Amino acid sequence: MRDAIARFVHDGDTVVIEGFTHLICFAAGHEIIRQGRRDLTLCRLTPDLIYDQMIAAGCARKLVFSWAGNPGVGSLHAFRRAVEGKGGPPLEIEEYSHFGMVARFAAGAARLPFWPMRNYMGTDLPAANPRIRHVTCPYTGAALATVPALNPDVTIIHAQRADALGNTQLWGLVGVQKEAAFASAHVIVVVEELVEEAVIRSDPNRTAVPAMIVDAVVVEPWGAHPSYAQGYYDRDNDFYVAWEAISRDPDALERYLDDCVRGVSDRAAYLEKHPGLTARLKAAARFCSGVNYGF
Amino acid sequence: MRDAIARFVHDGDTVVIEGFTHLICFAAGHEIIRQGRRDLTLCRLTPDLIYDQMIAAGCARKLVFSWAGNPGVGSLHAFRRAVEGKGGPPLEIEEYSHFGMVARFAAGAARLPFWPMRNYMGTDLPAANPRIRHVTCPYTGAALATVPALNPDVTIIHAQRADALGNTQLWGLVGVQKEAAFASAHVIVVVEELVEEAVIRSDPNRTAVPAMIVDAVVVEPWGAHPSYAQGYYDRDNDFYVAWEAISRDPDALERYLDDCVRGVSDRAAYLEKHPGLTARLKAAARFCSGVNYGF
Amino acid sequence: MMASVAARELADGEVVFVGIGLPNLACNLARATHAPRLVLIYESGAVGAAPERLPVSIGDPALVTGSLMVCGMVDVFQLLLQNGRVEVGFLGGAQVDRYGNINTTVIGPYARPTVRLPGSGGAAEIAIHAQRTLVVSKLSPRAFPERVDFITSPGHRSGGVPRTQLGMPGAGPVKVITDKAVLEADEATGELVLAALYPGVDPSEVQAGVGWPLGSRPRLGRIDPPTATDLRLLRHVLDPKRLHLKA
Amino acid sequence: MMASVAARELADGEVVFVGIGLPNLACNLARATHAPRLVLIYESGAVGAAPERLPVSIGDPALVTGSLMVCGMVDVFQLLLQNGRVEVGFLGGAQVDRYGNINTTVIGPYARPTVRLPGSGGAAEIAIHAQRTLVVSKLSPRAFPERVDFITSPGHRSGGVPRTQLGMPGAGPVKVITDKAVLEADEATGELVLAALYPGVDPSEVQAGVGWPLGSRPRLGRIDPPTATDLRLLRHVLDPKRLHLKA
Repeated sequence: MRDAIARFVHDGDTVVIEGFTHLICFAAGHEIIRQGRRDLTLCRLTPDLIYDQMIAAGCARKLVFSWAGNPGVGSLHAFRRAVEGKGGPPLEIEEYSHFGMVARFAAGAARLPFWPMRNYMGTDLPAANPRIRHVTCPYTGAALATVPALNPDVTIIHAQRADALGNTQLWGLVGVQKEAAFASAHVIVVVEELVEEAVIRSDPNRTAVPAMIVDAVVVEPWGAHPSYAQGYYDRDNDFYVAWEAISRDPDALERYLDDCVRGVSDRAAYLEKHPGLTARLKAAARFCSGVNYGF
Repeated sequence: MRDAIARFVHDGDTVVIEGFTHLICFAAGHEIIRQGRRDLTLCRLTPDLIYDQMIAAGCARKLVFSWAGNPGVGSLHAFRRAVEGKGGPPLEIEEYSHFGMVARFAAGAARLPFWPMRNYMGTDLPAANPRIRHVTCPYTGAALATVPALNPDVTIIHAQRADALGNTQLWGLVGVQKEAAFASAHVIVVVEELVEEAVIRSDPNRTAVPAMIVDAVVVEPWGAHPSYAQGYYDRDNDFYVAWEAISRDPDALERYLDDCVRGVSDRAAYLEKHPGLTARLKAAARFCSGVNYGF
Repeated sequence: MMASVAARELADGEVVFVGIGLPNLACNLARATHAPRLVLIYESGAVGAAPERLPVSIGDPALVTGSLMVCGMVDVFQLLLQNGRVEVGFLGGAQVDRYGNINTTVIGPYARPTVRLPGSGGAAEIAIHAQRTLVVSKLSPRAFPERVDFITSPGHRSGGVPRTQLGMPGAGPVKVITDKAVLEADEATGELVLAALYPGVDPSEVQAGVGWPLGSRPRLGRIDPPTATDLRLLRHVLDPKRLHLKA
Repeated sequence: MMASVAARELADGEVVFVGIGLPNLACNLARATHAPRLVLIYESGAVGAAPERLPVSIGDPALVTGSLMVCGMVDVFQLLLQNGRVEVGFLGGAQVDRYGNINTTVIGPYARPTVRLPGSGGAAEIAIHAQRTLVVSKLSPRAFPERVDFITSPGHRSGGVPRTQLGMPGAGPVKVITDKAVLEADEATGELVLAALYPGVDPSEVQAGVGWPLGSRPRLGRIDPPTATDLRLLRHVLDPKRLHLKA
């Protein structure tokens, strides 16, 4: 992880750590904080706790997003302090809806400069964000909303498994990970398990990201905690609830970063700081049957 | 099958039987021929043998396509005779490339009136088809090619399995079936196997088409022959080779239709006409392992 | 009570785009009572979810296990929502105005907000595309101003222009379910008016929680209290930890 | 011979968009010899295929079993091809002209063709987006006219305009592999010129198969015959039934 971040994440880069609730790579975010990256443009539908931490740690210059909260719990307070001008590093924002962000990644992945959609009529979002524009349909004459392509410098995705070359399979909620990866100049894949190429080849319809677009494969079990990995471990909802109090208090947040992020060398050390965590969150077995690929 | 075709395929309809080499529902095409449908607008990337048969049988008024051949073998001669003005029913054509057809289905599925792409510069296709147009990017000012949405009256897709409500799973080559189904006003799903809802629910990432867009589920084992169903039976390459001689000769083609299409009442009777076929083409077992969906 | 009232709005077999919290509770209550074939879609990509525990977030793993389909978010927004397949959308919000416009973005000016809220998420497009939307919000003058500070999710009239003229496919917020009454959009004007009262509530209490002169249907409906079954399910099965019920 | 020559053009680890027939044979020969890590992409959606038998069509089930990834065709064209991930595209055609434009659509006028060919398939976009393309075709005046009847897949100059000015991302048909010689595109003019000869072939034989005054590289290359290994693999392993070799 250390090498992959050092090599592919630079000050000033546009960085994406995607994952909708599921498979959010906290381990990569923590390593970026440890390496003291600055002036990043962080993009993500749901900034979640990991971007709140990165904002608090001073990594971010700008946030591009569509929903900035602690899902089911409350606020991301480092984000709010920055935007409300109540302390902490300043933060520029660029805001869309989920559909808008999804479409930006889709355009980036297809290497189209924009994506059309029927959206945003009647909302104040285009007034707040001049990058939401319009195009006229060459067939119907109808006006359609557009968003510009998003092509990050680097996208980090977490997955259940990949082979050594980076052929990557994930299941459960897949969010926009595939599109974000294809939109990106560089891709880091972080996996729970490294598997033989034969495992990938046994079920090719499950592959979401092929090795040809992957720059680095990092094996980091439990790397998504407090987010989760379907079939590996459950979401740590208690930590999400606890974050409300931590992030509300800048000192508590700083202590958290000192203790659990800057104060550990890597994810293994992070796990040692949380005894009992793996036993508490380990997933039950609910295996599906395989299908026949024979001919 | 008889009821589903009678109910959802009408004279004059725009009809799609999709499947790229894999999972082409010949059984549905044959039933349409048996029911004597007329004036259909047939759409498909690769018309394949089934549309050649439907053209010969006089079902089609128009063909919308991107590659009209017998893959690896030769020509679709009923199609060629019609277009070259050498006999058989007249046929209007509307022609794209594969990317163009794929984009038309994608637009239809997203209920957008058009789809943008970087394509067609330097080719004669836009001159041959005025529905290939351009749009100007509102960010870069670049001109992008467009194709119009395709929204068929009915799409028929063949799949390995579905539950009784129509939640459908397929694997192996998936082509544009999902997009064609979502683009369509009505959807008929034809499956090799009807399974319990619990089977579908055991591996939800494999579901391509949800019941909410499906109008009819037909169980028709071997319904894709001479096309194939991964994990069920192999492609009947010998029949594809034999088609060259059959379709080259209008009389032979007519005899084939009389014998194997109009001369049988349904797919079971068709299989009885081809003794040894199922033993010859039955798929070997190459099962993948299942994955864990637990939490 | 709100969860129970919202649940009644859902017909069996409908396709519902579910948000977290109260809408989720309402949908799962409906599924457990009169609408076992309700198809729950979460913007996270789970379709036909059958959660074995009350999901804490719309990305909960319990929404995946045993669901009918899991798809990517490009498909959620293009193939399901923009395609017009969502029959009912649920929305909540910090502010709901006279025409059903909803604000979940900022209190105060956008560039220098007093309170920064989470933003749209999928709400803007749900408000535009769902065949109809149900809004759930507690009455208070702050929550129901005459005009919202920011229109995140459009209602029946935005900048004076009716939603049909703006080209929105869905019917918009047909009902607003509050803790004292149900408001409905007047078909002619698009204005929210009082439609039905909870047992024992006086219309003046509703007016007190709304920042504009509230109109009324000619004949007011009466809302039945939750059934014993509803209460038992909500308290003991669906939300035993009172994650949402206490709120 | 053509399959063997084409195979040599592929470097190990490259991403190749494979068509059926000779290109498929060439790619699988390269994989069996000097380029074991060649990534084969078929427009049908199979990526990193490792076919256990020579596929008869680009949708053969053997391309799926044991491949690295199978994706839908929207992804093939948007995420792989338009994204610029395809390094080498293979094209064949009924007609190839002076500037490498290819016709697979019609012989004669479009509205009333003498011979109706299959059409583009994915060829138009492969010609536009692949980082470079290799064309495989047998020499004859009919196959190599000065101008094709219909430009299905654009080469280096269309309607007099160079491809870079037309906004095409890929470099176009850098080499045309025939049964007697290899032609290459002149960097300045985009015109196909003679670059290398098969053993024992005289330049006049090549000119006889080409419908325009064929230019030539200042120094002609010499093409080695297929190695014994190549021949053994082609005849006994890759195409024992001579599905493609006899053609």
